[in-house]
Amino acid sequence: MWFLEHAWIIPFLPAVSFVLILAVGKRLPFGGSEIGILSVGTSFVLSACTGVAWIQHVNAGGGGEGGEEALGLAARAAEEGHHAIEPIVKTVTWFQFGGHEFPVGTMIDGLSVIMLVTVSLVSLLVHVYSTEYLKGDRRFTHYFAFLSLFTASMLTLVIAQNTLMLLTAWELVGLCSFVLIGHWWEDKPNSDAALKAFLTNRVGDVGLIIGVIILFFGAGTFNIVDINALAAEGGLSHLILLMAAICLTAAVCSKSGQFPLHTWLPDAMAGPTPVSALIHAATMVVAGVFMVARFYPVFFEGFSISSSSINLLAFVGAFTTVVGATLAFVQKDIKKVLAYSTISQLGYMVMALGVGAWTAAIFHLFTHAMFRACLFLGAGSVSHAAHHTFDMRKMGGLRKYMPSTFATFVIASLALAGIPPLAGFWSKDEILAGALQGQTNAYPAMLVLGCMTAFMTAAYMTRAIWMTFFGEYRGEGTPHESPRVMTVPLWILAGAAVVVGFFNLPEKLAPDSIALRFEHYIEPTFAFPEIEHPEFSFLLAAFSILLAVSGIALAWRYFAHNRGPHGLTERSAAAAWGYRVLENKYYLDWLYESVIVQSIKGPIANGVYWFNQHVLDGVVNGAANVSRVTGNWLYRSIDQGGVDRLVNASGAGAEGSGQLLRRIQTGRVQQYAALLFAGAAVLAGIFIVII
Amino acid sequence: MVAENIAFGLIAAAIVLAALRVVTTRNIVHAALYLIIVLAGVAAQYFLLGAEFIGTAQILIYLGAIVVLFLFGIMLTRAPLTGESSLDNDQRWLAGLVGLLLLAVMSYALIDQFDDQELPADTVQRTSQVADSIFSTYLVPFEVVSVLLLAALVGAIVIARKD
Amino acid sequence: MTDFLNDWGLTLVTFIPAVGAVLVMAMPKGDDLLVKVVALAASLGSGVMGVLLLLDFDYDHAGELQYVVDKNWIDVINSRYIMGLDGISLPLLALTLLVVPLCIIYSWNHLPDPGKPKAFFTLLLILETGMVGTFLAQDLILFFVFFEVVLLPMYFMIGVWGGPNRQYAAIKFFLFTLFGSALMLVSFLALYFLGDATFDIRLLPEAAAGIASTTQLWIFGGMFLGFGIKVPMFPFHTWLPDAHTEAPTVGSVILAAVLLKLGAYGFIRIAVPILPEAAKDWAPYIGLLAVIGIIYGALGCLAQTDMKRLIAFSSVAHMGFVMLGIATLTPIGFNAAIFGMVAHGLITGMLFFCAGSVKDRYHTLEISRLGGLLTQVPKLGWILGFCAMASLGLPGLAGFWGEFPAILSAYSPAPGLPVETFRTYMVIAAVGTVLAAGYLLWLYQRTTFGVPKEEFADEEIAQLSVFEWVAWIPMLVPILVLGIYPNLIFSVTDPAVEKVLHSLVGGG
Amino acid sequence: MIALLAQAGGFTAPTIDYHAFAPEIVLTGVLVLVLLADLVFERDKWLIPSLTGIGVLAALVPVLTLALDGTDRVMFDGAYVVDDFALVMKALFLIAGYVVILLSTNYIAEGDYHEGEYYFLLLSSLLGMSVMASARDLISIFVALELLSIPAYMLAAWRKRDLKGNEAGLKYYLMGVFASAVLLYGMSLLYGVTGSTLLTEIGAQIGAKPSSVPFITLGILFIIVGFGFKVSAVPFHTWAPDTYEGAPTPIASFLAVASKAAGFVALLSLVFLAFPGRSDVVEPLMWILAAVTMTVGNLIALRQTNIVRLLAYSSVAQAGFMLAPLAVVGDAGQEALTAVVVYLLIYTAMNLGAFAVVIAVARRTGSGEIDSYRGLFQYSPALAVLMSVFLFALAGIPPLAGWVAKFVVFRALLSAETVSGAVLAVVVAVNSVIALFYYANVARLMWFQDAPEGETTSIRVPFSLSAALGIAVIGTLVFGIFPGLVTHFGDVANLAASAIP
Amino acid sequence: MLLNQFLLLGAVLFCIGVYGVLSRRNGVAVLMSVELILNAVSINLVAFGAFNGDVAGQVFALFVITVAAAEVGVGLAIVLLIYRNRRSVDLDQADLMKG
Repeated sequence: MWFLEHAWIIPFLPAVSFVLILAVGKRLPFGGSEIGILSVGTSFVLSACTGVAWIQHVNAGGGGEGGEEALGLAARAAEEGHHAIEPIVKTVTWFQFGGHEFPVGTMIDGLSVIMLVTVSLVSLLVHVYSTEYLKGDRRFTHYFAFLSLFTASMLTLVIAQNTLMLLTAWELVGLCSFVLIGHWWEDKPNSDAALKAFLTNRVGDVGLIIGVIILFFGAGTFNIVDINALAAEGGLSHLILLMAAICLTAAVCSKSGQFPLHTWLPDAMAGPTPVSALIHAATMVVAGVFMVARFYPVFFEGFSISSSSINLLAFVGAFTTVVGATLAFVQKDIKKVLAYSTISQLGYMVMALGVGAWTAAIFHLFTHAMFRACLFLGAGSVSHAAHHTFDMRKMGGLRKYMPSTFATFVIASLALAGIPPLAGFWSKDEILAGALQGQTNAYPAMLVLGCMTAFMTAAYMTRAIWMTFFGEYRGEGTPHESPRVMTVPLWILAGAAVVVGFFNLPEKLAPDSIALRFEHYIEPTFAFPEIEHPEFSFLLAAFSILLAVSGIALAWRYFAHNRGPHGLTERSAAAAWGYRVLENKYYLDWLYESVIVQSIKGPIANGVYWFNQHVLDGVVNGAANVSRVTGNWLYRSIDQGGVDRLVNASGAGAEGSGQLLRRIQTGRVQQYAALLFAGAAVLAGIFIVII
Repeated sequence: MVAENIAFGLIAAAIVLAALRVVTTRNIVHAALYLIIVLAGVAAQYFLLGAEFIGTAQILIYLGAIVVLFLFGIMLTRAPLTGESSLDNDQRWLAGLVGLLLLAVMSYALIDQFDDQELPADTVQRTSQVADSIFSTYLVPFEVVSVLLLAALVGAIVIARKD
Repeated sequence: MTDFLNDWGLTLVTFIPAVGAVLVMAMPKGDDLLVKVVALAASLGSGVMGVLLLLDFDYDHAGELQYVVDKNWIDVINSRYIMGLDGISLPLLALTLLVVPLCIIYSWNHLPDPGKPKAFFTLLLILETGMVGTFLAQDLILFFVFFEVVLLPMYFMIGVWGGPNRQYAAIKFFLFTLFGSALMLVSFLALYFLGDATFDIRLLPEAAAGIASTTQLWIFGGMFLGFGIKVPMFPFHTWLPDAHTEAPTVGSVILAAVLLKLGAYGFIRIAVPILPEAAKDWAPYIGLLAVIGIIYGALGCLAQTDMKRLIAFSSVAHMGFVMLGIATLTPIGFNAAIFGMVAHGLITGMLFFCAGSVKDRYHTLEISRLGGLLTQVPKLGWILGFCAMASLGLPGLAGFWGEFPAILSAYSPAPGLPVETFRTYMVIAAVGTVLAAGYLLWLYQRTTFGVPKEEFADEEIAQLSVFEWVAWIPMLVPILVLGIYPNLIFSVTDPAVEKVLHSLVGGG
Repeated sequence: MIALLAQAGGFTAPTIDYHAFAPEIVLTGVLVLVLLADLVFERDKWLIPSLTGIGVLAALVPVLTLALDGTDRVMFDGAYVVDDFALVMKALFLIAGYVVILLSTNYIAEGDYHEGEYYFLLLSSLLGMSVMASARDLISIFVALELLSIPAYMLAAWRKRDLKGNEAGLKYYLMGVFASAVLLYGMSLLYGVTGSTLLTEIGAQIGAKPSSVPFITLGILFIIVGFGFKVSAVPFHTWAPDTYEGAPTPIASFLAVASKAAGFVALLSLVFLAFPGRSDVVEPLMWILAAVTMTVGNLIALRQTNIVRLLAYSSVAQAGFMLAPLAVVGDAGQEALTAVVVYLLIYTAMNLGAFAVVIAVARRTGSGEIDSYRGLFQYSPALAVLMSVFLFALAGIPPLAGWVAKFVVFRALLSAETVSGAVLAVVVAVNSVIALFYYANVARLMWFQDAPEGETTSIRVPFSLSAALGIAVIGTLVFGIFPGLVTHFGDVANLAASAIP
Repeated sequence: MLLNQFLLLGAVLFCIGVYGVLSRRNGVAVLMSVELILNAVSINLVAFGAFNGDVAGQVFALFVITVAAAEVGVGLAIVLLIYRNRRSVDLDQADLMKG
């Protein structure tokens, strides 16, 4: 219980570490990394303890001290016959408005606990890994400081008790990603990427801010538990929930790299590879998924997930999985392959949430964190070996030089591809099952898209592995295996990728005592919608395995044995076109950019030039350019031209009339006298006539 | 009564004509001479109104002092004695317009107010009454004027003298 | 102690700087150090007084005016010397008392051309008296006088110690403000005659209740112009970029930190409480101008090529949030506005400090010529980044608590205001936060990231001096502390805001 | 002598309250003394100004004792009244006169002018003003007006060898004579229609007449035109800039301040005592005069290049501000009177100050061009600060006294609660912004521009000039910060009390 | 006798004087015209005095005459001063200061 009530310590430690590293890091023998590892390590231990405590708490049936705030609602829920286990809430006063006090505090439930564990574990491994990877970097200390802050922010996010706190942490995560992506800011592309990441996220944040506001006025509180309870009970109108859900979806799109705001994510590869691992596996991008899970009653009711067969969330997720997967095919940069793969997998999670498969989504989040981190760190290890390049065309044959990296990378890839019994299989299968069964209706479109992705995932990962590890080495120098401090985390993660899938074995395959443990402990029972849990389907499982295997096989044939439609792009115009479309990321960036920019920038020739030169530029750049151009125009013509000129003109007008009036003063006294007498006469005339 | 009216008419006509010559003649000395006629005429009108002390003062001060002053002034400034147009400036039309406008306004007001009201028959006021008044009710202005004359005297000397 | 503070506290805190100004003027000519010491001592003296007041303040009754002084001043028109401190004034008083000494410290070795410390510090101290007095005055005429007192010192500060285009900027600043305040004065007088022949801000809400509603609208209009120009609201903002750009660093800091607050404070303290009904009629238009200001200011920023001018334009946008909060006429909005004022004061003040230090080192603020600040003066780069983040409203830093609650309040404005309109404003304002991030980060990227431009690449650029640190840390710390624990301000302002808005909505 | 005359006939000698006349008697005595001293002590140049200054201060003593005494003294059936209004104005004239003497001391001594006569004439003019403050009938007003004007005509021409000086005197003299002719004609009309020269009597009579009498309208109008010249209201202001420029600067300040104030004193007595029932004429007339005066004055001032001319036009505009309350005299009553008196008091302080700086600066630059103020702040910061104080006071920026003046005007205009009053208030507001342009322009030159080459040493200011500056700046600051002091004077100055003899 | 005949005489004289002061360029001639105006006023005053049966009119006129004498003296002094410096009494030439 102690751990559950003092969860604030978990994010607090890395936060302190941030300050400490900044303050004294440079003077320490390991440049501050030791503080970071120590604090995050402690956080991990505490998270694990919290997890254990939570399991005990659930086993005890939610007894003991309940959350102080949710008591009233709990009582109501109890009356309705639920066996609800309330979140553990601890708060202190933060600020007050209009006479009401608003608290800040922690809220611990299954979701928080699993996130705490995931985040702190991945972060710890990334910390350790980074000590070698970033060795000798000139901003080594700063790097670790912000790594700590990043972790602290994400840990805060997952235990946030209210929406404001969530918003705060959400933005801090964005800030840290900005700093870390732009770590090597001497090069403009890196700082561009950082800017793009931050600004895109900011766009989504508008959705979050408005969503939070709508929920605040709808529910009258920032308290997440209360909001959820009200939403689940039907205490909020459907319109409010729908609006809130749409706004929050926008936030998810930007943070979790969902279509159409995903374009920042591949660019974010400009940061150091461990940072990419952290961003993609555990912290930044899953924040969106976490947020949906956190406000699930809002989405569930708002999008009518229980009764529809398609909805915004599910569609965005499903569409993103396919988009990500197809784009992953054409990348030449190994990190970009992984980045698009992440987008695709995040799409899975969002889709799962959209079809009502809450547990599947979180489970996939959890398993995905393990093999994704492993893949990224593996890629880092590869690049470490291959002269700091990520271009797969300059790799090849690395299998021989770096066996550990190879092995872990393959394990993680298989997990990702969904080969049983690795972790990815279980979670992915659950998602597909969720789509198949849906709530009252099935989600057929989601199922089809999900299956397509399952096939493609297997295929592109095979391609990546082939290009990297097989064939002949195409790069410079002699590659070498990375040191222990990098491979150990790889092995840990690979191990996790193997085993974590068993945490939520289907009831059909396992005894009750170990089946669906994840669902049992993690899925909230308090203030949570009634969800239909998908049944495990052997048919579907078999089909998905078939898809994965055939994907691997076909890709293998194509690359390793050089069979299949090679040179298709040369021979078929349609295929060439298709390839180009993919290579240009569906022309999405171009769409934002040049359509708007061209309309302002003018001649078509210019536009064609832009088409050629800037197809790869991002949506944010486009919008930014529009803003800049508009700003320029506003500033030059309206601000400096209009308002100002008016003011200046009135001044000039006054001076001009002054100049005119000066002519009265001719200097000749008799004209003055004439003015005096005439003035008297005219005034007298007027007054005598009028009065 | 008729006699008085005839006298008034004659004197008034003389005053107006002389006054017009004062402001139109091309010879400055002539102007001064016409001014004498005007001033004397005005003095005569004062007598007609029964204001004998004022009439006397008018003759003494104006004719005796001021006109002489003017003549000295004319000589000291060596104004050309022969007639020429340079006595006038180029805003005669404006001047005439302003004068006529003023006249119109003033006469309208005067006629509107007093129409054909008669002066009382006996308008004579003794000099002693004036004197009593000056030394009682109007003592302050009297004293002030004495300082005024002193100041004007001292100042005019300083201004006019060569140094 | 309490008795002493009750009787003399507010008077002393206001006039110690004025006495200091006289002393500075009386100092012998050549002794610059003595001048600086006296100036600093005076502003610190006022600051100490302020700390005593803050310590002694009864926080349980923050809604009530405390330390009230009420003495005869101009009997004929029943205008009195009334000073008082409540939860609305308190944060702004503290802000002023904090900023001025820091400005003096910053100027210690940084005195802008053409030097002349005596005149400079005299003006600075007079400025402080005016600013402090404005926040404390509880009588319209007294308020007006203090409100105007700040005008001249600022005018000279811009005009004498400013940039190349300083003369134009100074006169523009002056004329705009004077125009507004002339109409404001007419409004005050109209209140006096139509109300109860009093200028007492405490009594006026009741006294003005009987004024015909159309007349109220006109009176409010006069005040709107007076305060709106000072804020500055779109479209009266054009004096601001010029003034900010041309003013010396310290001038910009004070302008941003305190002067702009006078207008918004006027709305909160005077215009809205006294004429609540007129305020309701005006509110949608104020809100509209506020959101236009937010977007317009942001777009204006994107067009700038000069770092300081960019920061100046950002003030237009930020004050837009403040005004949006006020326009909602809700406690949340007002709290947000006050917090926003303090936050903007600290943050933008700091940004101007940074700009000033950049200018000292590179002798230019042309963004295209800058770059790689982080490599040459890393600490300055970090601080600039910190302030930029705070300025764009990052949660956890002070800027957020001015911005977010303002947006929040627009969702549900006071009863009687058009809800749909305000919700539209809310969305627009929220979009404004993106633009804010855009221009600030773009600025940050171009000035601090990358490598230094060729012309400065080989130059030895000085690191931050002790004076800069001493002047900045007291501003940086509150940005963080207030961001983490906003209740420091909200708990003080909230009761006072409730009281002010009582006549309007009765809370909620 | 009076006793002798009294024995001569049925003459009853008037009772004379010598205490009430004490200020004038002292002034007359000093005046004679100065004239004599000039004859006797030709060597001791310092003597005359000191004597004059002390004499003026001595005349203040009875003003104070009378004020302490407190009772209104009415003499000659109400033709001459010493009440609080009169005392406040007398004090104003005497102090302004004293400051002008301080300003003159070095100017006249160094210019080798006729010193004794200069001070003699100055004192004569002051005596006329002092009488004017108490004069309550047409004859007294006329004579006092001439006493204060005629010496001033000559003083304006005091720089005898200077063509501009001559021209200044000539213009002032001619315009003055014309104006007093118009004034006299107006007075004769009012006397004719009422049969009395007493203001209160005239007021009672014409107030009782039906509302529209062209004759009375004409009389009132001519009188106001006559004083319009004195206070330099547009279109009767034309002499002011030329005269100020050509006259010795101390005299320019004397004309701008004391002479203008004297015009206002007479105007106030007339408006409040003789025309109270005729606000149908006075109000629209004053409205037009005020609006036109302030606007034209300000607009022309924008284009001036000579500092004295600038101040001249500024004082024209200021006269417009002062006339404004009279445009609502019917509704505002005492408020309007207070406003004008307060404005006059404050205007005296700040305008004298500005002229004092002009004199001080001209000692170095020898030029009246505004351009010669360039960079003054750099080589003579104290003078620049003082000049800024006075200019911004004139512009009405708190806490300098000018705001109080503007404020009372606003108050009077709005207290009438009429549309015309409100509109005029807006006109005043707009004009104060226009005015700021040229005041600030001078400040801009002094502060923001570089000094001409070689100007490094600060300007030495002689003691008497410093004293004048000190008095002016203290007045400007104190009145601004403690407006109660000055509004108090405005309030006690009540013409209604003496309306009942 | 009618009151108005004197008053109108005064008015005419006044206006002739005004014409004179506006149209004469010779300084001395202008001063003469001024005398016309002042005499007009005096006629008015005396006539009103007679009309009202009051001595004040005459007293007023007396003061006017006295003051007029002083004014003329001063005026001539100034004209003389100008003549001495300029060798001319042409008022049109006295326009050094304007604007």
